[in-house]
Amino acid sequence: MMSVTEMFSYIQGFLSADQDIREDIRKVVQALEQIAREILTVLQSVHQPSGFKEIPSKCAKARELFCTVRTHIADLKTKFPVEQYYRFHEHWRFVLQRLTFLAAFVVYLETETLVTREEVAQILSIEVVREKGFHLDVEDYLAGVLIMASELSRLAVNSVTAGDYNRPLRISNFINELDSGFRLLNLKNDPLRKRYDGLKYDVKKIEEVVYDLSIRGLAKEPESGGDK
Amino acid sequence: MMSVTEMFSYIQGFLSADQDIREDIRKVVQALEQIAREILTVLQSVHQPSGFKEIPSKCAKARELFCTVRTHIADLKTKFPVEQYYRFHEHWRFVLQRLTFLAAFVVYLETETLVTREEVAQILSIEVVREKGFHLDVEDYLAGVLIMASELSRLAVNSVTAGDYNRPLRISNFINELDSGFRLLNLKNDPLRKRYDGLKYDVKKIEEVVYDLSIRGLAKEPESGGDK
Amino acid sequence: MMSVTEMFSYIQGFLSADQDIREDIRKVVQALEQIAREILTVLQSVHQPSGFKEIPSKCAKARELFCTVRTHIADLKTKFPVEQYYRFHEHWRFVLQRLTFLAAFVVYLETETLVTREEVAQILSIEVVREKGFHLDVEDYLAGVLIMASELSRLAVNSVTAGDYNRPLRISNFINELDSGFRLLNLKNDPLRKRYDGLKYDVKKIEEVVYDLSIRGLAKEPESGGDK
Amino acid sequence: MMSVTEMFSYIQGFLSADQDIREDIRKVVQALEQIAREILTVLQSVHQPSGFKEIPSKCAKARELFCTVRTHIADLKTKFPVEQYYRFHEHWRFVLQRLTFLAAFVVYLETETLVTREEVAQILSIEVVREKGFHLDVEDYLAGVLIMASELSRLAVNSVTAGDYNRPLRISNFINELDSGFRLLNLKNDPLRKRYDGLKYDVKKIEEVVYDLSIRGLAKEPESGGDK
Amino acid sequence: MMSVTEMFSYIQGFLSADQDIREDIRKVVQALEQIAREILTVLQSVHQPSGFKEIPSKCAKARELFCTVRTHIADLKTKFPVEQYYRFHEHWRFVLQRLTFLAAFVVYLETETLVTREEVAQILSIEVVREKGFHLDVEDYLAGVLIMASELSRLAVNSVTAGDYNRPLRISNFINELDSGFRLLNLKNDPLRKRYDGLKYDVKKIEEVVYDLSIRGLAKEPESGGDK
Amino acid sequence: MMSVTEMFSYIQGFLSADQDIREDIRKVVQALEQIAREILTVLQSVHQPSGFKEIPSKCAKARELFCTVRTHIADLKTKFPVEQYYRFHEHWRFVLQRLTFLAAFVVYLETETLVTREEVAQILSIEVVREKGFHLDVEDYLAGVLIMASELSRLAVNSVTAGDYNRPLRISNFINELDSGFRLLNLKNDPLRKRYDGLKYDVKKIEEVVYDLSIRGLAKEPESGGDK
Amino acid sequence: MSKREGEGCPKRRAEAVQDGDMTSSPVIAAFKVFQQELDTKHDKYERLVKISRDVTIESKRTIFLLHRVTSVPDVEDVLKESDVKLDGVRQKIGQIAEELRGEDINQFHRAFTPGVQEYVEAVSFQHYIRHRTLISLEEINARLVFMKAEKVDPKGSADSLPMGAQVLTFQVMPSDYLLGVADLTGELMRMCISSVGNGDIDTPFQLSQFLRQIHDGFSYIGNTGPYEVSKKLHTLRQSLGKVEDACYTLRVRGSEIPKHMLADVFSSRAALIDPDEGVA
Amino acid sequence: MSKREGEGCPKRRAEAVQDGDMTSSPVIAAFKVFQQELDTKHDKYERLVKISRDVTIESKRTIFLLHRVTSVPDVEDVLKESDVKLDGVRQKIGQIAEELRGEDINQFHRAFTPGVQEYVEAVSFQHYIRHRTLISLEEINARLVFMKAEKVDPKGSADSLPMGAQVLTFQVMPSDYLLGVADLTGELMRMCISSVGNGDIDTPFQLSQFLRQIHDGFSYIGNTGPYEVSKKLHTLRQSLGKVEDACYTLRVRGSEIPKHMLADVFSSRAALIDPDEGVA
Ligand SMILES: [Mn+2]
Ligand SMILES: [Mn+2]
Repeated sequence: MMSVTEMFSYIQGFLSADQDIREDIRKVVQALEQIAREILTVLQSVHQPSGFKEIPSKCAKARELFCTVRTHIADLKTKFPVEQYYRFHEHWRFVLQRLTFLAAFVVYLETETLVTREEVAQILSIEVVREKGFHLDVEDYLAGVLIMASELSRLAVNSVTAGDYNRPLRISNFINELDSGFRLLNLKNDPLRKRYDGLKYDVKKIEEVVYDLSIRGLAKEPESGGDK
Repeated sequence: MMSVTEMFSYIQGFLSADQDIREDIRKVVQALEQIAREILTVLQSVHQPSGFKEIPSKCAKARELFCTVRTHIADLKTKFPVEQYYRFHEHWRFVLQRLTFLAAFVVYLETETLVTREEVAQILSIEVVREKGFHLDVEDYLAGVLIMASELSRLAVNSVTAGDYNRPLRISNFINELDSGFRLLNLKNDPLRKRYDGLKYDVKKIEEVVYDLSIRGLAKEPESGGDK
Repeated sequence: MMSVTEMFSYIQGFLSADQDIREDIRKVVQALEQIAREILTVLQSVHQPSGFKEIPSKCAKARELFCTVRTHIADLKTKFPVEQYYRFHEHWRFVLQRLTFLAAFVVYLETETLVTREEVAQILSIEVVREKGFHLDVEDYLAGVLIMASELSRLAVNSVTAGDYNRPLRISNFINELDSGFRLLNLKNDPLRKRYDGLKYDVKKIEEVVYDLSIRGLAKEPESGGDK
Repeated sequence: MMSVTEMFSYIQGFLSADQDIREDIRKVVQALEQIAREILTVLQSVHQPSGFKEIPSKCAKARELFCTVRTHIADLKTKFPVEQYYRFHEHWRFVLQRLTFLAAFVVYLETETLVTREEVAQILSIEVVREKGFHLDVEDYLAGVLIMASELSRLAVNSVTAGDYNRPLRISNFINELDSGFRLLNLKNDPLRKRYDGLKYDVKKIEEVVYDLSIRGLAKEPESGGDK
Repeated sequence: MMSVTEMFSYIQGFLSADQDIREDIRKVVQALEQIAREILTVLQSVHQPSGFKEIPSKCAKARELFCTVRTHIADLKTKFPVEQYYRFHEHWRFVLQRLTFLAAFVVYLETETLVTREEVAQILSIEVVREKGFHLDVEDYLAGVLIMASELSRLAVNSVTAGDYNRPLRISNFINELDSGFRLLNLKNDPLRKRYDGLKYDVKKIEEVVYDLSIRGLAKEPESGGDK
Repeated sequence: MMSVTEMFSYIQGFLSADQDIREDIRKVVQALEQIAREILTVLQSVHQPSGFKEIPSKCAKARELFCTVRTHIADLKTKFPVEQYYRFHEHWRFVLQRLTFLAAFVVYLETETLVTREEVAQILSIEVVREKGFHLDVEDYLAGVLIMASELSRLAVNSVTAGDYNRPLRISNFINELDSGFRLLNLKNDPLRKRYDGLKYDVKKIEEVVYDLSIRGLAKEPESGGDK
Repeated sequence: MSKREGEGCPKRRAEAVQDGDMTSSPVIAAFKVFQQELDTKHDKYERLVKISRDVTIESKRTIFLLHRVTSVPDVEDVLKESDVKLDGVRQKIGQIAEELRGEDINQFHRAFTPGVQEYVEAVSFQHYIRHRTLISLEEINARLVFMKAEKVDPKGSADSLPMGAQVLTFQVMPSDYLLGVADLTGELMRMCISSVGNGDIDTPFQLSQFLRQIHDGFSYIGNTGPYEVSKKLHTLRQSLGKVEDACYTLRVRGSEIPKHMLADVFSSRAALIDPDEGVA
Repeated sequence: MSKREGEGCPKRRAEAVQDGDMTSSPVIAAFKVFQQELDTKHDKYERLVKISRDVTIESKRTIFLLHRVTSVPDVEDVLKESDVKLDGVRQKIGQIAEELRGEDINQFHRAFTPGVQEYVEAVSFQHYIRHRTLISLEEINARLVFMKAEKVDPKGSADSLPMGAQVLTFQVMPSDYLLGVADLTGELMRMCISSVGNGDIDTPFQLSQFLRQIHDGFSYIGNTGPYEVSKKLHTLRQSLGKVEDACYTLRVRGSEIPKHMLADVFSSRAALIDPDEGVA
């Protein structure tokens, strides 16, 4: 008779521990979301007419804030056994995608190149390979990149408003390359697939901007081939 | 057996009273919905090409109708004990958000500023602080503001149709400011969060209007650029 | 821009405070749920064949655990302003119904009477009248009583299994009285109504138990038969 | 534009009228539900051991209460144009089935016969034939009869408890007859069909009661065996 | 036993009659749905780039098909007693809304005015006033009009694609008028309310089309602008 | 352009044909249900105290009615291509199970043996093997047998009431053998599985009857082994 | 705690069974047959589910592959690659046909319908890209004719058709065809948006015509089709809306071509206005 | 019907791609890696789903087999047969473990959880029949230790552990254990009803005790467990009710044993009241 009760106490032990871990994780994730919103606010200014010159300083500011991100992530890592990453994945998945987006956006603004998974991992101070520790799942990396793509389509529009007629063409080339990359993937009917469907609209929007510029003779073919 | 019967009779008293209160509230809320629709009809004309000149008169007309709103709200307050606000909150929550939207829209049309919670409370003749009486819950205020944001994106579009190329730029600045404001909030509440997610579509839509004006040389940097 | 930012910072203060309150409430409620489950485990032993003799000791044990309940509820009361009871009602509604059920069950096991709302309030150390403080809503009281009714139909069955042929008759009388009581109510509230519909199955079930005993000559008319 | 507005104002007239009618109907139906519950309480006592002798007086009391029912129904009839019975049918359908059940139960208790639709109509002071006015739909009549069947299976059980070993046999015959009757029907209507499926459980339950009596030698073949 | 059997046989007569009526109605309704789909197919060609010139001929063709509709409806009327309209309402409700939509669409394409309930009734050869016979319920009329509104927003888009830059402006005026009309109504009915909520998306969509035309100087203020 | 339209007409042809077939099938199935109810009414009399002697005549009557069944089934077979049995299976599945039950019940009453699938097929004038034509699916056969099992548990109860103390023991042996048979099967979580779960209750009920008889010394061990 | 009161009753089942010598009972014998029949059916069903999953996955991958046509220089390469993939899928469908040999296909329909629908989607997508027309049910079925798999050894094959007749066919049901085509419209919409993004202007207009036809076709069928079609109709309508919007945008922005570029546009237009546009 | 206005825009993607020599682009190279990573994961997931389905089916069949214990003379035969079946299931679980070697098991949990739950149900049912106790999570896991499958050839095995250490384990998650045990209660209820039907009187009382303990255990866990548990709690409660009703009926009818039979009953009771009843 004892054994059934004992068994359930034993299982209850597991469950409580699990709940505690989740509670801890939730708190850190909340802090991460807060800082992610702050970085976003910093970067949003690039959409302002006046914001274009300030890109370098804004990126520097963002990179500073990523220090805090790293601290929180370091904290997060201590909250659960490393081999159980996917057990709690849902908790940080969303914020990690946001942070990837922010890192990718900073890198794009700085160098107009696609951030690699390695670079994101480095910016967040996490791993690329699961075996090595808290890592960046490839689907989360891709989701973050897709968020950036949609931000870039917005940037293309606002660049024109700010009088920068060259940036949209560079963005167009960049996004086209990204699109070609995504076409290589076999996605399931999951959120990533849905996001990827959105990329087509971003590409379309940018194409329309480029078209608007070109019919007005405002587009100069960027020196594209070289600066990538 | 007597006592159980007595007790249940007594309880039935409670239940009936509650049902009567709810019935009363429902009736006043219906009247409020009716008048809210009327105010909306008045304000809708600002979307008409011809409506732009009439903004002041339409706002005045709307402000008149708010008198009736105040009467109904005064009536509503008498229907239940003031400390039980949250017990019946769901009944008037929706209409209060609509009225906040209408008040915010009127104020925006008049002064192109964001209505404060205090102002809304004053227009509706209710309190800001819960302790003082029937008040405007902060989440309902925010919901009302977000409804207005989406109305403004529509207004930006229709301004252009009406040949007013300046208003969209002013709206764009206003909405960006609003967006930054909301980014300071750590929203949990599900319906509010969802509404807020809609804000970024409004921001984007308005940016595209400004873009359309810019690329055609129709946009002049509004004079308001300085006062930020 | 300053003013909007300031206003939203100020609002964020409100929202955080609200979220903190809810977080605090959730924690206490969780503790209450834990202790409620423990009381339930204690009381469920009355369904064991051997458990009948132990009813007094089990009730005593349960009453001891209610001390902890009171401590937690006292704690709960400190978490929010008392007039905002209905704002946060949903958080503790469920556990309060469970605790009412447990209190009602203890009282029934001890005295075979229906616990009054006053008694429950006293056991939980809360108020009956809303105006006086943290109270037991009448619908929650009724829900708790209905949960007990279904537990009693199970008890009637298991009493027979344990060889106690008298208890089912007493339970039958009690449940019939309860049923009459509920028939005085004009229930609107959907979940409560649904629960009440379950009561007639409990009544029927217990009547069948009494029938089985009667036809085998095992039922003696309980002494309480006279006072109706 | 005028004409559209006029037309819609005109339509609003229609809609308001409809809503008012429904509101009125709802109120009368609520009163009917209240009195139906009262009649039920009166009749419930037949399940009590002591209640068997009181059947005639309880039936008389119920018949008195049916006067009030008739008053309310007379009121109900005035609330809407008679040809629109089916437009508002859903509002009173449920309570009419309950009242049919109560009428059928009274008649059964009095004469142990199946109430006819005509009798129910007379008790409720309504029509049988739709053309003549507010009537009792045949499906509602059948639903009411089925509710009574399940009440009779309960009565069979409680008769035994009360020491009346003869009634179950009579109920058994009655229910079998009813079952045969229903087997003549080709039921399509879903809720009615579902209720009818419940009848076979009632039949079975009553057969088991008769069995229990037989095997213990408590059953005497009722004298009614001949008159079929 | 005889009497119960007889009664149930008699009741079976009622039930069969009802089922036969429903079966008959279902068949006619099916035929109506078929012809409604055919009319729709005819009218949908107006969305084709080439379809705009053919509007008159397509409307003529649709009007021809409405003859068949009238024949079927005439047939439908014979299937049940006219006062029992609401008893069987659910059977034809859906198709009647579709037919109203189609009639409204034809009338709009022909004259760019809102079909009145009288006109729809005439096209379908039914009554407006319930008392006079098989009629068009006001809510069904409104539902049909709302379906058309959404078809018109699609038409506005496709008009532009087909090179007709004037039609969208006329549609915009029409839809705005419709929207004002609906704002006069106090809708309760859930499905209708939901449909109405969709109208604001149609309004917005069409405004954006007009905007796109305006900003490119393609929109000429329609001549109807004056009479508002 | 033509081809898409043609393709859909072609498919529509398929669909219409399919619908017509289903309509035809439904009608025949309705007739089958009617006759099945009649057979059931004939056989129900065996549950009556007086009905036991009439078993042979009732079985004969039922067998006569099976002639009509065969006629209808012959008709059913003409309604669809024989290889598409499972396409329309759902339409007749239910009635075929009922008919199997009735056939099995007749055979049991006549010979107290389990009808074989071959015998049912013969009684219904259909095939056992799918390849040979309209056949009896094994799961439908099993479902029909299970319905009979539950009828037999009822018969065991009523046999006792009728004073036949021997039949329950024979039924018990029969049902036990059936139960052993079913235990050999691996069922999916489907309706058959659910029905089979019901068999356990039938077995239990019969066992209880046998127990009741044996403790009273009323049960004589039937000559079971031999008469099967 | 419970009295053992059961001794009064006849006997335990276990004993009863022993007595009755159940193993030789005709009932038991019959149920052993049923057991085998049911297990065989369930096993077949399960095998079909698994093949169907494979068909689904490979068809989906083919669709992804086909979407590359809007971005690669050589469309033919992609089409050829998709041919290879679809051949693989057809082989799997051949396995389904094999399982269904001699069966009533409707009995196992639920097991393989998801896979078949996805195959219809993939193959009709490929067909559209190649021919700009809607593949017909016949055309689909024509490619689902399989030569007998090699496993039938000489010994067993005597009872089947004499020689060379080792042909197996799979017939897609009209409902599966419809459902597959309904899903196709989603892929066409995606292709349309991609085309706009890639500066391809003809494809969106062609696609909008084609989608409109399919939409009208489904409207024509209405609710007479299988239930699942009605559910997909909403998505179909949304896809059509997106495609129509895209064409609208192209038209509206096209209206702004400055005067000096118009000459160019019309001349290049003329050159492209003819060949296989009978489709659209 | 549509003007070809696209010539003004930069160029078609296809050309752009050619220019940019996409094939050597680092972006494309990276995405080729992603493609492989994703496909590998999806393929593994799909294989796990299929094995899980097999595990489910075989576990269900084992449960059906085990239900025969209430009706056959020799329980041991059935148990032995179920051992063989469960060994087969365990081999399948070994395949799952093989697939999960070096992976984060949580990543693929959804793929195999239905099968594992059903296995827990089957193995705990067998354990109850044999020992009248609840199998523990440890006991379950202890039997899910596998020696390395033979496919690793000498050549490849160098990089793994030196020798004899080719051990692979599978750890059932506590939530899967709980969900399996929740389902077990349904089978126990069926067994209880069957036992009554077969005249076995002890088993129902034992089962009711056991089920009550499990029920109390689940009540104790309450809503702290996984969401699916709460859903199953209702069924569990119903099963307990059925078992309690059955015991009630046994008791009530037992109360009627005529005086002259009582002696018998008590003597036979005494003989059966002792051995391994420590369980109940
Ligand atoms: Mn697809
Ligand atoms: Mn199970």
